[in-house]
Amino acid sequence: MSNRTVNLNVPVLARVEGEGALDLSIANGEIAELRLRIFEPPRLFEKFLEGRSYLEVPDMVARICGICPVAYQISAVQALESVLGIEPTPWIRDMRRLFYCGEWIESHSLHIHLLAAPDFLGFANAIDMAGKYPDIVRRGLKIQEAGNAIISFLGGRSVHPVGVRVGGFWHAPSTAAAAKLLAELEALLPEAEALALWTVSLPLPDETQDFECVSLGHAGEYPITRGSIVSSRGLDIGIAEFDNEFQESHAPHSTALHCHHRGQDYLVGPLARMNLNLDQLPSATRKLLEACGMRFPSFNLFHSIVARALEIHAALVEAIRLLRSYAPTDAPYLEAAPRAGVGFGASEAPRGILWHRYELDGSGSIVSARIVPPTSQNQARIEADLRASLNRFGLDQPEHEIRQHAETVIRNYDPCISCATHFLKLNIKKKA
Amino acid sequence: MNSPHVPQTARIVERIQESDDIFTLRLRFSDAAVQDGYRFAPGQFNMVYLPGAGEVPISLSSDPEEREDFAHTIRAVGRVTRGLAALKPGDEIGMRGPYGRGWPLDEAEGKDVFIITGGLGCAPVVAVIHYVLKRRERFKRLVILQGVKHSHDLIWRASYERWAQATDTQVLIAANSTEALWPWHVGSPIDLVSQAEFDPANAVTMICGPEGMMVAAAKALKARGLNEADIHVSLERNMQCALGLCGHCQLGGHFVCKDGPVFSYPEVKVLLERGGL
Amino acid sequence: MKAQRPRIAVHKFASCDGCQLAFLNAGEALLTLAQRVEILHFAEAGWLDPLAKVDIAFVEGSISAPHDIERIRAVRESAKFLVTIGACATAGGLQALRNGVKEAAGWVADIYASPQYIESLPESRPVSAHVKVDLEIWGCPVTIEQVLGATASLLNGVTPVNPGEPVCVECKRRGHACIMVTQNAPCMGPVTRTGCGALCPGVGRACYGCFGPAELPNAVSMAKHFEQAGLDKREVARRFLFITSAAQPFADVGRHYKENE
Amino acid sequence: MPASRFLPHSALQSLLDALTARGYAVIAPQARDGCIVYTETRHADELPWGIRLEQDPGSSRTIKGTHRQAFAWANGPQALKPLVFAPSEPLWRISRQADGYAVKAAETPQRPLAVIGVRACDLAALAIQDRHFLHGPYPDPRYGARREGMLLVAVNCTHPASTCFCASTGDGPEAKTDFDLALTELDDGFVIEAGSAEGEQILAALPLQDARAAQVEAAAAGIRHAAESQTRAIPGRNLRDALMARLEHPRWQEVAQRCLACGNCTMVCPTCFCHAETEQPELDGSGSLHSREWDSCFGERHGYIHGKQLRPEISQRYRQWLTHKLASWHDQFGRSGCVGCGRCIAWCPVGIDITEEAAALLK
Ligand SMILES: Cc1cc2nc3c(=O)[nH]c(=O)nc-3n(C[C@H](O)[C@H](O)[C@H](O)COP(=O)(O)OP(=O)(O)OC[C@H]3O[C@@H](n4cnc5c(N)ncnc54)[C@H](O)[C@@H]3O)c2cc1C
Ligand code: SF4
Ligand code: SF4
Ligand code: SF4
Repeated sequence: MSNRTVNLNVPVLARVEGEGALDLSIANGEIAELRLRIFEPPRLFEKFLEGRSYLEVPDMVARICGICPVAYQISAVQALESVLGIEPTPWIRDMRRLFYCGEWIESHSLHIHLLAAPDFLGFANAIDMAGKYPDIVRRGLKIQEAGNAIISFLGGRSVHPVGVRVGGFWHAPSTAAAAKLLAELEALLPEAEALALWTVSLPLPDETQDFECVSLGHAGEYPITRGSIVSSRGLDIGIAEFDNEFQESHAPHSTALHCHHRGQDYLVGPLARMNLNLDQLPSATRKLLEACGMRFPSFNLFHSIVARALEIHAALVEAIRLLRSYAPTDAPYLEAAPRAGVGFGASEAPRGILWHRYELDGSGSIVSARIVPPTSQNQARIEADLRASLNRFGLDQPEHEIRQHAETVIRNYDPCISCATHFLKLNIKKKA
Repeated sequence: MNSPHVPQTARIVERIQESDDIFTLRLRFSDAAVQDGYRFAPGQFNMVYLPGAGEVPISLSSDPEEREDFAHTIRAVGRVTRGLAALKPGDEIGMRGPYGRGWPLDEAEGKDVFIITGGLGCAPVVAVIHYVLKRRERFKRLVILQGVKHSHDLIWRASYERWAQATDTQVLIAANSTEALWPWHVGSPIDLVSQAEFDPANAVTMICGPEGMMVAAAKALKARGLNEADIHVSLERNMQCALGLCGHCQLGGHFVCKDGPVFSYPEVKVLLERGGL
Repeated sequence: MKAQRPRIAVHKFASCDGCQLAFLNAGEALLTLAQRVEILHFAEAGWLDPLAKVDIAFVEGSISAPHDIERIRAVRESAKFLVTIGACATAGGLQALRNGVKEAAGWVADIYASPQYIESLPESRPVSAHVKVDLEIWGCPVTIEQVLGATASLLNGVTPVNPGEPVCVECKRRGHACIMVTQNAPCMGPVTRTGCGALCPGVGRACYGCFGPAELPNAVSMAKHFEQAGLDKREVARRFLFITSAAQPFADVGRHYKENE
Repeated sequence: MPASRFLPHSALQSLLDALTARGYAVIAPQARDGCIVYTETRHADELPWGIRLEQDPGSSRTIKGTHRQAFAWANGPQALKPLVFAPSEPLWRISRQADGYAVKAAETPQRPLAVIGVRACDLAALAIQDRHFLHGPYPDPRYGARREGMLLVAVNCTHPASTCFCASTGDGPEAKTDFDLALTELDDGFVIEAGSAEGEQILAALPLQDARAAQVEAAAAGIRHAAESQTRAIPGRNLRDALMARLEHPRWQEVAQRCLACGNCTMVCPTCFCHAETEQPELDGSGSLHSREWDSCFGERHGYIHGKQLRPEISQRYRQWLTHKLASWHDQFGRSGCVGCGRCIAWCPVGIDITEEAAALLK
């Protein structure tokens, strides 16, 4: 092993959402410093929320992230409804699940095809990849579009949808629109199956590590819009207890906060969900999983891409089920008089648990808001993974290969930096 | 068949750069039958269509009796006209027309013709100058009065100098500000109306330029004893359809595209004097 | 042949990434675009060459950190035609809600354990506050049609159109019931720029102005009307100070109501 | 004069069926989203039975009435205009060829429509639009295609809104010409008459009763009452000279303080015809689509010429709207452009009232 010194600096990480950088220095054959540096300027969302009406929250928090606005809206409305004492009707619950399925399909397909797969097949980007695999990329874009179509069905548009409100949806789409969407989705199901099988065929690195998986869990359904917080190490708590178990801290090199579970890094996102909720997958997806010949739980992070593809399939199956029984309602939302209180909301964003807490005053104004996005939960895990995988990969490898491998590891988590860099209101003692 | 509703394709046969931003396109309809049947009068216009950009109203600038082709003289000012400026001979564009009411050239026969233009090279009136010069025997005196903001805005300067030499022709040019060695008037073109040599009892005036200038010119002409009905102006309004349907070119009760663009002054006097309509 | 294709770049500043999705969500059109142009920089999609000379640079995000200023100047220098996409780049975005707020200066320092590492300007400003912009596409987010439509025009050698008509006109074309008239809802449609397809009235809710001010917005009359419709001054201020709070006509009226509550 | 006939409410479906049988798509009013919309309708029970409309400047509310009539309201935001003059439609597509371009006109769908519930004001407006789109030097083929097959079932207005003033413009509340069938609604059905040969043929297919004298009188009284109960009026049938003499009136500035320049008044006006054309190039460079869409004199395109906005101020745009509608319309069409439907009053978000503005200007 050489004793060379390598200072690797990736100033802008490509194919991730938002702006992050990687600083890595290797001295005497060891990693001396490794930082996933998130330098997107903070956008101070929680502060802006203060003093606004609870009705404005869904439109505001959507703007934290263009890739998973649905997750922000659903976690927020849940938290606010719990303060107001609104219990969503089955129609509203079903439509939220449908809406959310759209975001999973869109975000996962975008990640698989436009961000991650080029790594495994040796391309710099999806357009180059389309040169050799046009049908694969086309299929991916089509699936992504279908996800967007589901979101638009209820939300009017797929980025910052306008259809959601605290208490439900602003309107119930027509039966005709539902029928049209259903036909599109049904035609896509075989494509989603083929996609899952294709991800299994990719040359994924073999890299098993030991870590805790955390996700929501809900009896009787694969967790999307709700659930308690469960983990592969036996955790099972209500979402209001999040702070008892998880701690956020500010790493100086980052505008995002890091979140630990009792001092340890942990994983959220598709692989964690899949590992923890296998028995809740729709039966068609379980069959597909068998056909894939893959075994979950898996602690090889690179299996995330397979988990994503399986979740696309599961979400499609769910969306089809919900649309088959779709009927418009006269009461797409419920209203309640504002009252003071604190509420929590958590849902499974495509990248993992998205946790919200709001305090309202008696007039329905936001007193304080706190949002913990999946990326800050995964950030410690990414750094730990990088250390382990780079050591295993070989620190004496050529610099560009180390860099490529490091980026592949990071991208595999689908970190969303836009999500990570909003303002988090914390009581942190400043170091003198 | 030439439909007023759908463009015909026409091919550029020649492109002439007249000044920095003014160019002439000579065009021929791609369909020979359409070209054969195409008739227009000076002062009429086409909707010139740059595919992918849109249509703009542009006057015909060629002689109506040249049947092989027709021409537009265009100033590149915005989206469509800049796009048109980039075209080369051989390129095809779309064309609908001709539309509107042209200059009263029949009425002008046997009379003095007084042409007043303001602003940068008003193509439709230049076409009339050519028309009259080519048929000199049918008209009496020709007076050309051109006003520009700055002397370097005067295009076709050589032409004006040449026209000034022609018999029974008077050329009067004014610029508000000038470079050195400007042989003509410094100031407003309206000042020069008093110097024009024509017979107010037997003359037709054609004016094209900014609306304020046209109003001022009409006043000065009346002061010279010209009958208002012998003053004709060409107006400009936004035009989307040129068929009198889209409503954008309305001025009072007129649709400039079909009732004009050439109006006799009494028809529009009140509206022009008011402004902001 | 390849060298003749127009070159484009997509840059990102402070934003949610949602406007870049106009490209990434475009489906088949993304592949079409990639055939017609050469993409030189688009970090999220895998191209990294931020200083490359390009024909068209698309810019998402507002200028809100010190290093952004240098970067946007470099983008301007490298691009023949600079297009801002979205409310952040065009009007400072939602994050411009911190502009002009006295306490905002302390927010970062109060909360981050190591604020010295957080680089942030006191105000979030549009790209046009720092460099010349050739075309501003409004919207939060911009639509695929807007961005690819403008791109198609530019590839055709023509400046894109940039409609400034109010949402109302499109709302009526689509035959939606006006919720201001039928429900007394505080709809921003009359003073908001079109482009979204009148989405909010289409789902029965008031427009919240995410496409920014229309061409000739009478924000003063709109605000007075909201008051008559029962909103208090704070609520009126919040209608204008939301997604495009830094756009002048909205900022003026919004601040006026905020200060006079 | 043929004896009046009566169509009981219970037999209204037979009218829809008769129209469908003759190949028409039936358009009728329905109560939706808090207003009345004209939309494809198969069953008579989809009509706004028992619904009333309360309209005031800037306000329109549907309310459940105590009666059981289907047409006990005045009008919704749109009626005939979008059916003949499409809010947006393609005109042609141009495609790039090996050596130039080929242009192809867009097809106009030609599905004959039968519209039930046309008001007298809307018939008057349709006559104006017909004249504009069909009787000028360049008849519009798209409007023409939609208009040609259209069958009009008028319903005389018996429940005008507070915003209505058709009596003062002379256009309502009774439909006098240009309809195929005309109905006047009573508590249990309609007095019905035909206005065309086709209308007669349809009548022959319906299970009609002879109208009793009392029914005929009640129908006439309903219409009379509708005229008498109107509280608004336009101050004169021809305001051309009066308004053109007041182009500098301070009222233009005053109304501009309130007017949002939103264009709603022009969009709902059944006689406004302005439209703009747009061009959408294909991304792959293969060609381009040329379309048209409703536009308004309150919009920026209307008064734009290169480098200049002819009407940069809201006061000038409002003046264009009002003077066109009430003054220069007389030059173009020999009558006022206002048929008294009151839509621009109800659907103006800030409730600007054309009758009030006209009166103020005349002062
Ligand atoms: C009857 C008539 C005859 C004309 N003849 C000539 C001529 O011979 N030569 C010449 O150079 N110019 C002429 N013009 C002016 C010419 O039409 C405008 O310069 C041109 O429309 C500008 O279009 P643009 O897209 O380049 O400009 P932009 O400023 O980018 O305009 C955008 C759009 O606005 C509309 N528009 C802008 N200006 C005008 C205008 N003046 N009239 C109507 N619509 C407008 C068009 O739809 C145009 O595409 C004439 C105008 C009229 C009304
Ligand atoms: S807020 Fe207004 S501009 Fe934005 S989507 Fe809604 S209607 Fe459109
Ligand atoms: S000019 Fe205005 S008032 Fe007249 S038809 Fe056009 S939109 Fe209507
Ligand atoms: S009068 Fe009313 S409806 Fe018309 S533009 Fe003004 S505010 Fe809008």
